[in-house]
Amino acid sequence: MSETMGDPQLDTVPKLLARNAKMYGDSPAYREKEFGIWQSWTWAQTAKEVHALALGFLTLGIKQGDHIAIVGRNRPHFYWSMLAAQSVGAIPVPLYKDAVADEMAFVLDHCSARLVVAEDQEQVDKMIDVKDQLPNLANIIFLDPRGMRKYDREALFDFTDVQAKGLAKAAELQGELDARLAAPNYDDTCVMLYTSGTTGRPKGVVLSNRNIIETGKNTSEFDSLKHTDSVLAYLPMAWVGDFIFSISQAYWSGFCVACPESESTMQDDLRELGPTYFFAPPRYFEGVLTSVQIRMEDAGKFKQRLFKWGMNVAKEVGPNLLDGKSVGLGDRIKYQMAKLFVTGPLKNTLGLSCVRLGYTAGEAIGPEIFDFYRSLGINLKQLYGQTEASVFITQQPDGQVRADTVGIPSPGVELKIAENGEVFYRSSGTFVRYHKNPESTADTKDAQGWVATGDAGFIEKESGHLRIIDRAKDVGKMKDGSMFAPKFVENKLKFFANILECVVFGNGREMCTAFINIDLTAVGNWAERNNIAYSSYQELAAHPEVYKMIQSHVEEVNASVAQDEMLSGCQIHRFLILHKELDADDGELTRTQKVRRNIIAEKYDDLLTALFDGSTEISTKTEVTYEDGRKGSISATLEIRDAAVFERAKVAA
Amino acid sequence: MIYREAGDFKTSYAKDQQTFPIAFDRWGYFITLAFAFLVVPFIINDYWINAVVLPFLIYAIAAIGLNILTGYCGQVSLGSGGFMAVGAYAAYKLMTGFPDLNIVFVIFLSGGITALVGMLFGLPSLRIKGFYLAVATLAAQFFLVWLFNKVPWFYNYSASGQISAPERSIFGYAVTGANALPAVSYLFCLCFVVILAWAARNLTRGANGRKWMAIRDMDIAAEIIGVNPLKTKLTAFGVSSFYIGIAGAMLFAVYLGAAEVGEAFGISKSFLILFMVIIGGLGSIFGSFAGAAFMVLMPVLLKNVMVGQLGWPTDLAAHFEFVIVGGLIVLFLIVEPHGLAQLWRLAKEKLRLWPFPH
Amino acid sequence: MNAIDSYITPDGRTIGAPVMEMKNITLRFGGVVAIKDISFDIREGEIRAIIGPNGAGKSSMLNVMNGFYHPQEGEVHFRGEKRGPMRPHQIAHQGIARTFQNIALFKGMSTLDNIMTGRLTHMKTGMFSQIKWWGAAQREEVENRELVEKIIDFLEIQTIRKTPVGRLPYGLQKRVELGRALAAEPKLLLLDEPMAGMNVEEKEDMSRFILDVNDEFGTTIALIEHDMGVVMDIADRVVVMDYGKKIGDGTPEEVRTNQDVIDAYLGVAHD
Amino acid sequence: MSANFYFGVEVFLNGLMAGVMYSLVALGFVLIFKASGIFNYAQGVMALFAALTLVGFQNGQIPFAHLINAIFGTDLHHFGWHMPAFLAILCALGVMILFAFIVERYILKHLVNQEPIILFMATIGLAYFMEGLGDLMWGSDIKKLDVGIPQGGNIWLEEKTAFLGGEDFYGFYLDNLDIWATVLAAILVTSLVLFSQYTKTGRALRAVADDHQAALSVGISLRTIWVIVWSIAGFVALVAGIMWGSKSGVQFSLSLIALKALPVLMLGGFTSIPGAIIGGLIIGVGEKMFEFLIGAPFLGGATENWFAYMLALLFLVFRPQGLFGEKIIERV
Repeated sequence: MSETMGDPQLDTVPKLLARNAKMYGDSPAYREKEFGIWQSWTWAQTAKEVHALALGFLTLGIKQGDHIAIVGRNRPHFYWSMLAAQSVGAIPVPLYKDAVADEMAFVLDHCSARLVVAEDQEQVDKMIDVKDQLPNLANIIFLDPRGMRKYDREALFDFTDVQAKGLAKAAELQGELDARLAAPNYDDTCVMLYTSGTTGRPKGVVLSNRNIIETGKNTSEFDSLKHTDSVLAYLPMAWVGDFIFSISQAYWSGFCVACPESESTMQDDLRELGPTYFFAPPRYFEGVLTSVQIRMEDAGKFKQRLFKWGMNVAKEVGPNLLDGKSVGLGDRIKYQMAKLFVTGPLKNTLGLSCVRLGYTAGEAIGPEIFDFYRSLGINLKQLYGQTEASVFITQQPDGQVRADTVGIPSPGVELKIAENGEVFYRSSGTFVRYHKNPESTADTKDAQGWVATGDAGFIEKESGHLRIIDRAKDVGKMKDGSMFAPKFVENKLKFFANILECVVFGNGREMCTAFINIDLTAVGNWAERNNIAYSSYQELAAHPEVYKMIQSHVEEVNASVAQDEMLSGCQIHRFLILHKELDADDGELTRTQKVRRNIIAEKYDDLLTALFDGSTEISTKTEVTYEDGRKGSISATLEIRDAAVFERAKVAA
Repeated sequence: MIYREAGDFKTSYAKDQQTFPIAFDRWGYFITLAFAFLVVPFIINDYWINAVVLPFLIYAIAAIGLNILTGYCGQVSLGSGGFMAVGAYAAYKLMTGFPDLNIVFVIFLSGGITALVGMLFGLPSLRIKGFYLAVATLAAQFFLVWLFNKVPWFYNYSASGQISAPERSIFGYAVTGANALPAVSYLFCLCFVVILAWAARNLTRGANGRKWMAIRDMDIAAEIIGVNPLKTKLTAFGVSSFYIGIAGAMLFAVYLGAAEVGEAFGISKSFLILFMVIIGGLGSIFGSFAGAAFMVLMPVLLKNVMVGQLGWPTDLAAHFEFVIVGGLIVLFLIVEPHGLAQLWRLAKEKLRLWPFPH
Repeated sequence: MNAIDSYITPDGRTIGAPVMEMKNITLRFGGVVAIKDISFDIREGEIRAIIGPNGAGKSSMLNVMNGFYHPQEGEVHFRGEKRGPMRPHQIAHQGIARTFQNIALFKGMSTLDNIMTGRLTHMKTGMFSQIKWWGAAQREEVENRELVEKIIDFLEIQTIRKTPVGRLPYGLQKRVELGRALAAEPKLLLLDEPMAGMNVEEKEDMSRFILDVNDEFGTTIALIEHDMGVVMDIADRVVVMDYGKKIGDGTPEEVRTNQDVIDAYLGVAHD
Repeated sequence: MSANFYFGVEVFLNGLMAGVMYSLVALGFVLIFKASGIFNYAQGVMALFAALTLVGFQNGQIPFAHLINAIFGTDLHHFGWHMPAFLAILCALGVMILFAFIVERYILKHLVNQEPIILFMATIGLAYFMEGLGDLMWGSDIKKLDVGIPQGGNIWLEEKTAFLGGEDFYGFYLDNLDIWATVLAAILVTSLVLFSQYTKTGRALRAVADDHQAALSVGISLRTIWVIVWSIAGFVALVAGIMWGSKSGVQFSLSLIALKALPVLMLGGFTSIPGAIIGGLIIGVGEKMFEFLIGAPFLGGATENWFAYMLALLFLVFRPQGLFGEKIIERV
């Protein structure tokens, strides 16, 4: 791997900021929907804000190498805080804002943060709760003073006050700041991000300037991102993706990062803003598609027919046009009609009409969902990545977009597949180390810089695209020795709008079984239309009609799994519908909504045994945590169903 | 369906508060204006101008005026006819009294005079409300008509008791009198309509308009939050009468050319304007235009159909017109009490949400 | 009259000199006596509650305070000056804003416009600059909009900004009305049964807002309520009325232990 | 005493008689307003319509004759029979009651709990509709109406009073028709008052205005009540129509008596029955006297057109709740 020295002018993010302030001074760098309009900041203004804040940090006595934690929803001020931190040689550490106090305590303690920039009273209170466990935590800065009049201000500062204080001291501190801006080199730390590991405590992934800037450079060029582009930053700031899209790429190509007014208004804000570059996890696209279907069901006959027609035309023609294949004149006309009456307005109401580049990643996306957006004319592509790689491992080039692959290696990335099927990579984005955790650093990254993804997959001969089967450690053997890849089956199940989440078990057993979570919106709507009364998720989940529907889905999946000679053993023989939704607050999902199958297996041990011992129903009692942190428990009696399984596809002799 | 709003976002309150926040509407508006100014004058013929376009423009002004009073400030008035008469007679006296006075000033002055009269009759509105006020405005109607009938000074002692507009011109083009070219009088009216509509929009979009609407929606609460009821109502009466007066002046000077107060500005006129406002939509400038267009076009169509096509005697057609107008009013109030403007709004909402029903 | 001294509340806010003093107010409707010789004061920065059973004359008292009713006897002093004969709208200009027991929003307008009406006492541009709009009028509009948006943000009603208030649920309407009153940046804010007809959560929200208003903007607040519970938690001092007479006045603790008050609330027969 | 004084008295008497008619029409308004909160602008046109219908029946006209002729080129006009007055009146009454049903069924039912102003507008629309319909059915030419009420000056009264006021005074000239009208109107007014005061239905009528429950409690549905009041209003209109019609022929101007009644209502209050009566008399006398004393001599006459309104207006400015309305205490 080439140890290039970065351009000394552009080897840190603050330097990129300086460049943008010069090159794109008057074009927007940040927008935020606040007070009813889109407040905007140009690159020049951003540079000023960051400069003031950096000086402010100096007045608080931040040293080089200190860690500065950032807790809150996506807001320009927090991105500035990260830049300001880097400007004074400190290391920004964005945290998940909905983490509970002790989760935060762990992280803050682990990185021994000196300073926390928090959003509002809610976050500040968390900090205050755990402050005494954190000797290093000196100060807290907050954005929204609401309700904190009576708080002790000695270690608690208002964001704007800090900036003001900094500017006031500008004269004596400027020299220091310049020195710190000049100091860092290409391989110094740029940011530290905590991975919500699917098992155990989160790990702090240290990413260097090289990682971030090379990645920003390569990928921006790969998709030719420009400073005229814009993106809506709505995904957790602690997640590497947001850092790459909203800092690395944004600063490299100088495009505009816009923040929604609040989580609840994201959809409306998206519609108003109409970004040109959009990332969302498959969950999001599923959710939107479901809501589209639900809303269309209330439409009049004519509209419904028109909609069907338009979508069909789009399905036939749209993808080909996107992939630049040749399309007949008649089809083109039909497509334009469909665009005028259906797809155009639909895209518009979804806020996607300006999107020229869309990415999804994190999990497999259902083919029909993927095709739906492609046929709308949205250039939606898949990428495969992880925090340790500064996101990008593989991505799909225009014209080679498919639902079932994750594309070719990103620029500057090498791939290799171990004999057990695990995917390894090596790239300029490869992380430096896990913070204070040399051993796990060692067993993830070997001496040559190869990193284990923990995923099993293979590279297609003809196309050179990577295909992911499952988490490597989850891939196991069944009693009869055939391959067991739960994720593979779970994904197929989750492609049904009615199924929100599911967990398949069967490693080392003679058959596969599954827990299933229904999607309350989709199934609830279905229940309304078939006037099935229900008062709670639990009641709906237990309804025989629902069971019937889910069973049909399961059997469909079994049929398709049966076709795959490698994995046909993974058909689901027995399943049950869980009485509660799997929830990150109960530790069943990661903060990025990935299932923690081991934890679930332990927690629902009784259900699991019931699934395998052939009993037809099982009563159980479960701990739950509510938003406000209170604990409670729900008990239920769950029905267990057998699903039809199919002949293994004979390999033609 | 036709709307593409994604990316059409607002970065300042000025932009957020503009009259047509949606780019698509904005363009529609500009195109309409351009069409009205640059195309219509060359394609339109005398029949259309006299039968439809001029009355439409002039009544639109009157409707805006009444809408300001009734739709925005909630004070029902049945005296519009009388106030139009004031405008007309003021214009007549000014034109005959000061032959050199530019017609534009004449018309604005007539509006001003009407405004004063309107405020005078608006005074009782502080004490009397609702129907009582509505009926009280009839007093203005009858008194004014009687006044212009009985006091010869107003019609310069002419034997017929009629008033007729002498010729006046701007930039050498006659806009009143016999030699006025239809296209010219059209453009003349159009300018007034555009300016006045724009002014009305500005008066109703900000502090001033909110005072009116506060009085309309709940006068007591309005007073308690600091709105001076008398002042507010009087401004409403004043502005409203100003518009109606101008409409009256133009109806007489530009459109009719000669008028007799009884039949030109009788109570039926008051109702006509009121119908326009109701059918068009209370509290909407667009509604005023829609209502005016509706009430002007419908009789023309009916006449064309019944007399022109079916060859019925005109009196029969006239009776039918009454039946249909009356019927439509009732129907409208039952189906959509908020008038065409509301229908328009709903349609627009549908288009913006397309393909979704809601 | 000890107009100079000030006191400190348990939670450490300084309460200043009286903003409003009611002196021997008596109000009659025809023969009916609604208020009988009542005196009390409201001090800078405090939350002052007037409580009493239904029909005690609380609303009438509020109406006297904001000049909607004119008492036959007694004086109202506001910020040190005796109030002469004034119309309610003049009093609003002096800096007294209020909300209403049964919501008095302007049904035909959006949330934003309703709150903007609260700014009317501060908006000065004349009719002609209004007609011109560009320039003074627009500038004024924007300046006031900025302030109103802060209030909208404060009351957490961003999502209903452009909704006609008629369509809003009761609780939200109450909030919008509070917003309208706040927009006037009043020296004295009168709340007429702010929690009437609310469920428990809504009551909690509303009390939080009232406390925050007093805390953030240092607004002096006088509120009337018929159920004691909520008031006792948020009020600094309480006046208790019954049958048009003042039967108690003091801190919640003092009032709670006052025998007359207890009787009034237990409905002991009046002689 | 000078003759002028007696002329004045004569004018006064005429004023009183006109006033009674006003009260009658005003009563029609008040009943509907109290019962349904509707300000029925169509009242006057109803009178016109009723009169037209009456004449139509009497002369055996064919309804819509013109229309039919216009469409089918036929030449129909009359059935060729004459109907006795009382029968014609009954038929006309029937039509008005039918009309009441139609109004309730097709208009009011759909407009319940709309703002008053909307309902008011609706009745204006209704007025236009009926005016057109009446003309369509019976033609718009001025018709003579004679239901056998004696006309012309009352000789007896004239002779008996001739001795007053010296040689240039020939005694009071009062038209028999007016006298009859006054008597009938007076009877009708009293009976209406009695009806609304002393019958269950009547009380219900007065109740609904302020409280629908009250009405229902008497066991009468709101819709029935509406039909009833509109029928009554129709009846009142018919009587008024007969009087005015017999006097000055059945023609459009007849519908203007509604406009006469409005100031009466402002004066008396929209909801007060005695108000309507007293108001009517005041206006009747007032406008006649004003015309006699000031209008004709100094203002060029025809002051009746507006005097009533001005009077009412000035009056209201000083007493907004009208003659008999009680003082409004505004609450918030």
